[in-house]
Amino acid sequence: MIALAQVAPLTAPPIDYAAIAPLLVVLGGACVSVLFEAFLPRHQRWPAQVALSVLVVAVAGIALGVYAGTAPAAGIVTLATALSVDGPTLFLWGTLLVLGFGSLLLIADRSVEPGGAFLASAVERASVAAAPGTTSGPTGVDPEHVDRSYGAPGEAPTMQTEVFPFVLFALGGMMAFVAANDLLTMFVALEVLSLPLYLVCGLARRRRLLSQEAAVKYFLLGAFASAFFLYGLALLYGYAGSVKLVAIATAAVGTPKSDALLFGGLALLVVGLLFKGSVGPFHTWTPDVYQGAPTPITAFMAACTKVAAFGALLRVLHVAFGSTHWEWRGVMWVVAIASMAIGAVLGLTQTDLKRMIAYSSVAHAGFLLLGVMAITPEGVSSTLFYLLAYGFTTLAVFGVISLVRNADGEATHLSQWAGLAKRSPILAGVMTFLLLGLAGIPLTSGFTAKFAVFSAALGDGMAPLVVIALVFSAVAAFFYLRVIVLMYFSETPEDGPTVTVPGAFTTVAVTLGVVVTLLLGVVPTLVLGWAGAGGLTG
Amino acid sequence: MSPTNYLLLSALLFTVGAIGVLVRRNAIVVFMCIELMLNAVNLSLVTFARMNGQLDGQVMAFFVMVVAAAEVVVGLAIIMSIFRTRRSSSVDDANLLKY
Amino acid sequence: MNTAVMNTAPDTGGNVMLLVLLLLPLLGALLMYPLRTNVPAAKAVAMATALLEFVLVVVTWVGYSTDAASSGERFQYVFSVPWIPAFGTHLAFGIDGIALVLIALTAFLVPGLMLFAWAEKLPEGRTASGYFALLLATQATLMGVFTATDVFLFYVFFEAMLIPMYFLIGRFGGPNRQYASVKFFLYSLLGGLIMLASLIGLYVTSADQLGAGTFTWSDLQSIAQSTPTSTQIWLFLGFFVAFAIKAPLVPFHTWLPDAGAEAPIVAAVLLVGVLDKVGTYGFLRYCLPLFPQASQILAPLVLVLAVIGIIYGALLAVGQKDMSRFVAYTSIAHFGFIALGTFAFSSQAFAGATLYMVNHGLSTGMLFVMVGLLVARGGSRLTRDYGGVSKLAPLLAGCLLLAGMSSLALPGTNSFVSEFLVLVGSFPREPVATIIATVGIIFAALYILWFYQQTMQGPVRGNAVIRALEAGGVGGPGAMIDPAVAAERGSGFPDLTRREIGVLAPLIVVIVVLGFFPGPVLDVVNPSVQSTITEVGLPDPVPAGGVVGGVR
Amino acid sequence: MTAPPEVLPATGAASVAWLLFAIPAVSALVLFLAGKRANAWGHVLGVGSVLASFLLGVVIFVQALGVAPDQRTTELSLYSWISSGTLNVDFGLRIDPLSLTFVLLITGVGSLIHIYSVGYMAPHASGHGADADAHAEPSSDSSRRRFFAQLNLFVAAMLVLVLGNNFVLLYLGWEGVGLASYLLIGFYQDRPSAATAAKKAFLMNRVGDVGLALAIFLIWLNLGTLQYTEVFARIGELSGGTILAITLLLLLGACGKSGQFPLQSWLPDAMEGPTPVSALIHAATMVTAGVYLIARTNPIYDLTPTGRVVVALIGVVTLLIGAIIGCAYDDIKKVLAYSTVSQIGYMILAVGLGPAGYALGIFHLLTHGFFKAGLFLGAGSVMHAMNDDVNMRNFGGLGRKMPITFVTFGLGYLALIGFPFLSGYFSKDAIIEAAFGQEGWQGWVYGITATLAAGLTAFYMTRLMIMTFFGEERWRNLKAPDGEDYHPHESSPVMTGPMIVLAIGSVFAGFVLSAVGLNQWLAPSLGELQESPDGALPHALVPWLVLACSALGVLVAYLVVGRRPTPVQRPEPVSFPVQAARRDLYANAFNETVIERPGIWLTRALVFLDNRGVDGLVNGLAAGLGGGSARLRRLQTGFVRSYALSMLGGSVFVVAALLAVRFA
Repeated sequence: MIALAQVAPLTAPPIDYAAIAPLLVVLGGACVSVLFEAFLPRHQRWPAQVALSVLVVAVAGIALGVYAGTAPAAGIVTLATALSVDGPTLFLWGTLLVLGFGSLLLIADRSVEPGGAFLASAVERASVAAAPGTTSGPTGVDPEHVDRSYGAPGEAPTMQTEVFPFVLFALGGMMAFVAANDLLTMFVALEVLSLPLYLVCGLARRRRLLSQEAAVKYFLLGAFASAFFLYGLALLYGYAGSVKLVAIATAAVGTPKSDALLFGGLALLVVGLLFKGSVGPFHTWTPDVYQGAPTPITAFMAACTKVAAFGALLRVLHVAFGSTHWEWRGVMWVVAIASMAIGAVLGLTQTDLKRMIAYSSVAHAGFLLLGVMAITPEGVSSTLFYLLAYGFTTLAVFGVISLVRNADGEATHLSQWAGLAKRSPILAGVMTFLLLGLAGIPLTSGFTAKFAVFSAALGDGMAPLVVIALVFSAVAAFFYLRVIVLMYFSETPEDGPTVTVPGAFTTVAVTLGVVVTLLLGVVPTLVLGWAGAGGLTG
Repeated sequence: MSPTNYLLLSALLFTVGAIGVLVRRNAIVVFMCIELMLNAVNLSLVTFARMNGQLDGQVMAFFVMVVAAAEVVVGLAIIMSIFRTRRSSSVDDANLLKY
Repeated sequence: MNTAVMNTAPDTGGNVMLLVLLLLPLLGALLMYPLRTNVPAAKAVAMATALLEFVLVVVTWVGYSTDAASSGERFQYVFSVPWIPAFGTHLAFGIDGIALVLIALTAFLVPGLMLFAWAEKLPEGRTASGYFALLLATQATLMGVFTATDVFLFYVFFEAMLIPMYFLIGRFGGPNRQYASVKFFLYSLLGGLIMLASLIGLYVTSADQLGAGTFTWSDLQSIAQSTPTSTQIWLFLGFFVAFAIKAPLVPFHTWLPDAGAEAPIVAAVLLVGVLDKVGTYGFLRYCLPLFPQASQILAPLVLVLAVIGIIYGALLAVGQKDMSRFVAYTSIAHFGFIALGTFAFSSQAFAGATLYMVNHGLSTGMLFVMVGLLVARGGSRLTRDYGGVSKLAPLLAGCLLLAGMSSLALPGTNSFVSEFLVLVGSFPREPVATIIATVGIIFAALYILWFYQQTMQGPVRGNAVIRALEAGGVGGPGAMIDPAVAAERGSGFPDLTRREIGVLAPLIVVIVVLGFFPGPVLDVVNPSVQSTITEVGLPDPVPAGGVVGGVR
Repeated sequence: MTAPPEVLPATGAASVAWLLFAIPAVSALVLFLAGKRANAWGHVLGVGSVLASFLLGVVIFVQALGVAPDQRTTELSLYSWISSGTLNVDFGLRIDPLSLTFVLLITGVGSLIHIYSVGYMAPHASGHGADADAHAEPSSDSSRRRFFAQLNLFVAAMLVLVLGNNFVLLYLGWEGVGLASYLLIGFYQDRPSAATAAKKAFLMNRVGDVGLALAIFLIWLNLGTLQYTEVFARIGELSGGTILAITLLLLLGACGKSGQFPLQSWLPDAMEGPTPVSALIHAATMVTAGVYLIARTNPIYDLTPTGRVVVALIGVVTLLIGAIIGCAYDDIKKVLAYSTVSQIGYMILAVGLGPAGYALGIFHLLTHGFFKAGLFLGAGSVMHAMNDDVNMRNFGGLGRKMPITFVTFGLGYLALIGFPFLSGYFSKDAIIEAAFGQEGWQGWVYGITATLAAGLTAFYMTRLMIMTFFGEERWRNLKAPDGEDYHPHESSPVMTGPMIVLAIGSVFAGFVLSAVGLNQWLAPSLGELQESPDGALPHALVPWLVLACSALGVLVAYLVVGRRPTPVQRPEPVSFPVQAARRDLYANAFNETVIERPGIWLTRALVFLDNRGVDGLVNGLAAGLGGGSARLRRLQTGFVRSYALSMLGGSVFVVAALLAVRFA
């Protein structure tokens, strides 16, 4: 690239637009939706934004499908080798788009929470929220929010529509993140995906303080982590003289430079990524943010952020550090075990459902690492599959959680779920199925995914780690079981929460999650095929 | 003067920033410490560019500045909002979410 | 002989009978949902399903050719289609004699259990339709687990089995049901997950040896002999833990008394009578043929556990205060016998162990039912709340005695044949273990007779009985009850009703008939046992009429 | 021993020999299932079935007499019972002189006792209850039906035991009679003592069964077959050690079933059962199964002198124990029970003598079957008259009240103590002769003990006679246990009839059987009876010695009991020997302290271990995880800076570790 830069400094690098079309569509759509925010009258924004974002995701999906049909199996590198559009990238893009679509539906739903889960403006409720004792308690519901009619002018201001451009930008960032072929692109993408997320975390209509606190924590820690990432980038640049993953890989094989730079850089880089993937011990933000953020956003983060983070981690470790994996694998073992242990053990005693799922996601991050660590085609494909499966299940779980409400919003405390099966057998059944999926019981996607990942790990000589992982998944099963016990075997409390009849959007999203969880458990062949379609190219 | 010293300096600055994040309570200051870490990285990027005899590192530094600027915008917005609701910018006051 | 070659199923389907056997109960279970409000209809449908299933199993039995089996055809009714090519798994079903008798046992028990549960008083807020749906679902998973010839598929059912049983215990069980159900689920799940590790290991090994990884039982069996022993041992241990927990062997047994005691009687029968057999069945079908060397090396370990279980379970049974726990502990002793037979590597012991699985299902099933009948009358599970029942309900007492005699393997009952085969077959290879086990039959007599004396013999006594009688307006504390008088005054402690007799009669008939004519079952089992012997690669210790040891 | 005769397929009547046990079995089944409907005719069916199989037995017997001795051993294979791999157990019968002899004994005596029971178990017979049922559940028709069902079951099982042509079938009958005996001992279900006695009997039998089972395993392991013919044909191939082991294990089985030392203590307790049961099962037939077992497996015992010595010693010890304890009891049935123990001791001693004794053992078994059954029925008749009281101290002078019982009982008594030319005289003396016939110390030990026991027998039986039938009528001024007055009276003909028949048997059986040559008849099964040489003592002397000994016993009894009035209260305290005898020579005390109590403690300990230890470990693990989790989650303080710290810590670790891995 250096050479190229010197020879023809003025020729723009060739761009394979077909390949990066999905990315462009999403980012472009994000800009358009910003313009909507700016110029549309309020009462039109909500329908317009929803329509736009759905359209954008759909179009991106179509573009992806069209390209995937004709894509070279080996994958290509385009945009001056900044992006690598190969099998895994396409798969991850697809995953992100579908999961993003689901999340958008949850976000867009205004029937569950009158007027939607997002507040007109952070300022508006400040006084209310600041009143003592209202921190986690009810923050006043204005009468005008009670009526559920769509798009009525009187109601328009109550729905905050700037969440849509944010989500679209984040989505675009994620897509760029998993495709990034050099560390700089990756860093920029990282910020592009993170910054909007920081913001949307703080937009909850209910429990303002929790929401804002989540935003602040996420932001500070996120920035902290990206600083590490960046320093790692710098060190690697110093080591390899380039931030291209391939260049690093080649440099790692033969360079006089001290390996201190290489491994120091790797370590810091990985830390940044592990943070995003909420891998213990870099998970500390996860429970708080998951609990504080508006549930649809939590769903979006839990599903998509994990996909993005592990997609990038996969690329970095396999493309840039595949040759040196004997040096770093030991450390990653420790990290994986730590993550599984933290997630499984701490999850046992959680009393808030969202926090519990957060810890479950920490444990799952540990399982995912097994696949990432396996420097084999199976390692890649199994990780990809796992991400897809986990994403859908967890998305649906949060969708269900958002339906169980009482006077002051969602009833996420475990005790409030007691005897739910009696009042809403369907919902309890769905939740049970999803939890069993998270626990990895056969005939759910969770099992297929675990199986794929663990067999990849075992195939790459990590048998002990697999056994440990299985033991921890048994431990983790306990807290999923706790919820089931509560829903089915316990008696209902008097002032139990009510189960809201979900609107079309939420219904679709949850159904999507459940169906995929089931299908991937029973007939995963097709998806497994996609996941194994092509290797990573740098 | 050998560029290695710049590297050491940047490492030092990075550490200072990290420590600052840990010890300071005011959200703004904490955030500034993070900025300090980013700029420490910039320093080392430039130094490496020098050592490798390339421009890439310096280009990257610009990238980083832009990103940092964006981060400032977002960050300040968030901190402002929480300051408004709580009338306090101490990060330790925001600990409703725990355990 | 290489069974793999001749048995690897065609990937083009095949005989759908087993598929029907698997899906029919599932369908019935699903039908319960629309019928959840109309309980009588739900019961009727469930019963019809169970009976139809039984008929189909009978048809299957009739169609099963022992000649083909003895001529080396490992599985019959073979059905196989690729499932997840990426993992080399198939939806592969097939039965040998061992599986056949076990699915027959399942299909035989379920209708009777439904009849038992027909008028059962359920916890408030629970509907019988849900109850029967779970029963059918359990039956379906059991059918699957016994007929699967793909190890992955087997594992899937092995885990799926837990869920309906978990709900049966948790929703319809006794006061302590939550603890029991969760303990049962987690314990089994842990075992299952450890087995999963071995499963994956098996897959990787097969990939190394066959090029492409597979889960087809026959293929895995064909490479068993060539798998390095060290690998075999690790894989074996994984499977072993799962099966030892499921069986259960001491010291992995503590979940069983809780589950068995808290579960509703029908669930307890299915749990102890059939579901636990998956463990011993797993030893016989998976551990031995797939890891022959490892099995032989680690046999001593299992035998020690087995023998301990025989004595330990028996002594603990004597020490129990709760009738259901008592039955559970007797089962632990019996599982010791089965494990002993399974790891004694002789055709008699194998056949005995297999037969033992069936017979234990029958006799323990009947014991549990009897306990259920007592509890239904007295409302208490404690042994000391009953006494002298034989004066009030002689029929009930008689049936209990018969169940007990079958449980202590009295000659003339079904269990004797299996216990005799196990012991006589184990003696040549494992004399010491066999001698201890044989001493165990004294303890068996001890706990059964102790239990019978406590509850049935002596003067009418026990809080539960007295309470029931006073409720029925007869007698007072310790009153001598004249059965005739009690009857005409409408005793609160009635003898067996017609429905209950209907539940017990088939069991009794089978128990006695199998005691004198075990031939039909043995004929079905023997060929498959022979193949297992071949797969393990050990010759029978005692050749026909041949003088083996102690020759002058 | 002579070469075993070749085995022919059963023909003629023998080809339906399976009916012998099928008939009573079916009858039992009917009685069990028919329920109350059968109350009216249940006992008729019960008696009829046994009679039927007795007649069939006679027919087969006659048919067997018709053919040459070496043609009399026939087999009848019904179907393959248990078959797996190389093991194949037929449900096959062996009809030979030995089994036929037993068939006749079982069905013959069985029929008599069935008939007797019709009267004995009759509901509300003669004013007050016919038996203990009186103050338990009223002796109802259904209880009598139950009784006959169980009695038929016993007969069927016993016939299977003696007819089976292989060890497994023997085992089937072996435990089958065990079950029947369990049911019948515990027949009076609401008597806790009965239930306990039944349980004790079954358990001690099981101990013996373990021996039998292990013997079977050993035989199969070494010979690969379990059929008598094949086993006996090839037993010679085995090493002495193996054979000895087999014989000792078989002996253990015999001891359990026949109440021999050290497993004798269940038999006296078994008297809790109705008296007919004691007569049939615990005197005439079942308890002699041990003798049958040893006689049946004589080809094995022939090969091991050591094994035979053990057998003989067991016999000797037991017959002495039985005789001694018999002297101390006041319970009429217990005395008879211990007398049974001691008499079976004689039989075991006999079969322990090998070829010189097998036939004698069977001989004594038959005569004993007659007179002991007769004695028990007599005792039952007495109890029947005395409100089911068994304490002889409350009796006295009953001879005048119930002449028939007195006479029949008396004849049985004379037969038992070996009064010249009554049946006991022939059979017992023969055994003692053979015992003295052994060379060396054996001859002396066996002979002298046997003679001594004969004297003791005379003593305790005379004591029994005197206390029951002679002397003052102590019952006149006493109340029965059930608080009523005693009204001694003769029993009904249906009861006295069988007693008379048995009395006749006890008088003539010995003479007849020896005259017609039982030994030759049994030869095909037991080999020719070898006339024992004049070992320790010349045969001429033995009868006189025994006679003198018995006479002495009678005399002493007369002096001790007859001459002075019997105190109604049992004299206490008494000298140590009497005390010991009253306490069964401390056998039960031994069992209790050495087996029962430790067992209970062990059980309790194990239950504790299982709940606290094994299960505690599981729950503890769970609790530990939960507790750890509860503590660890406190680390999630909610302070963003502590989060940052943990992140920094993690990063430092990763960096350090990576560098360490690389550079260390």
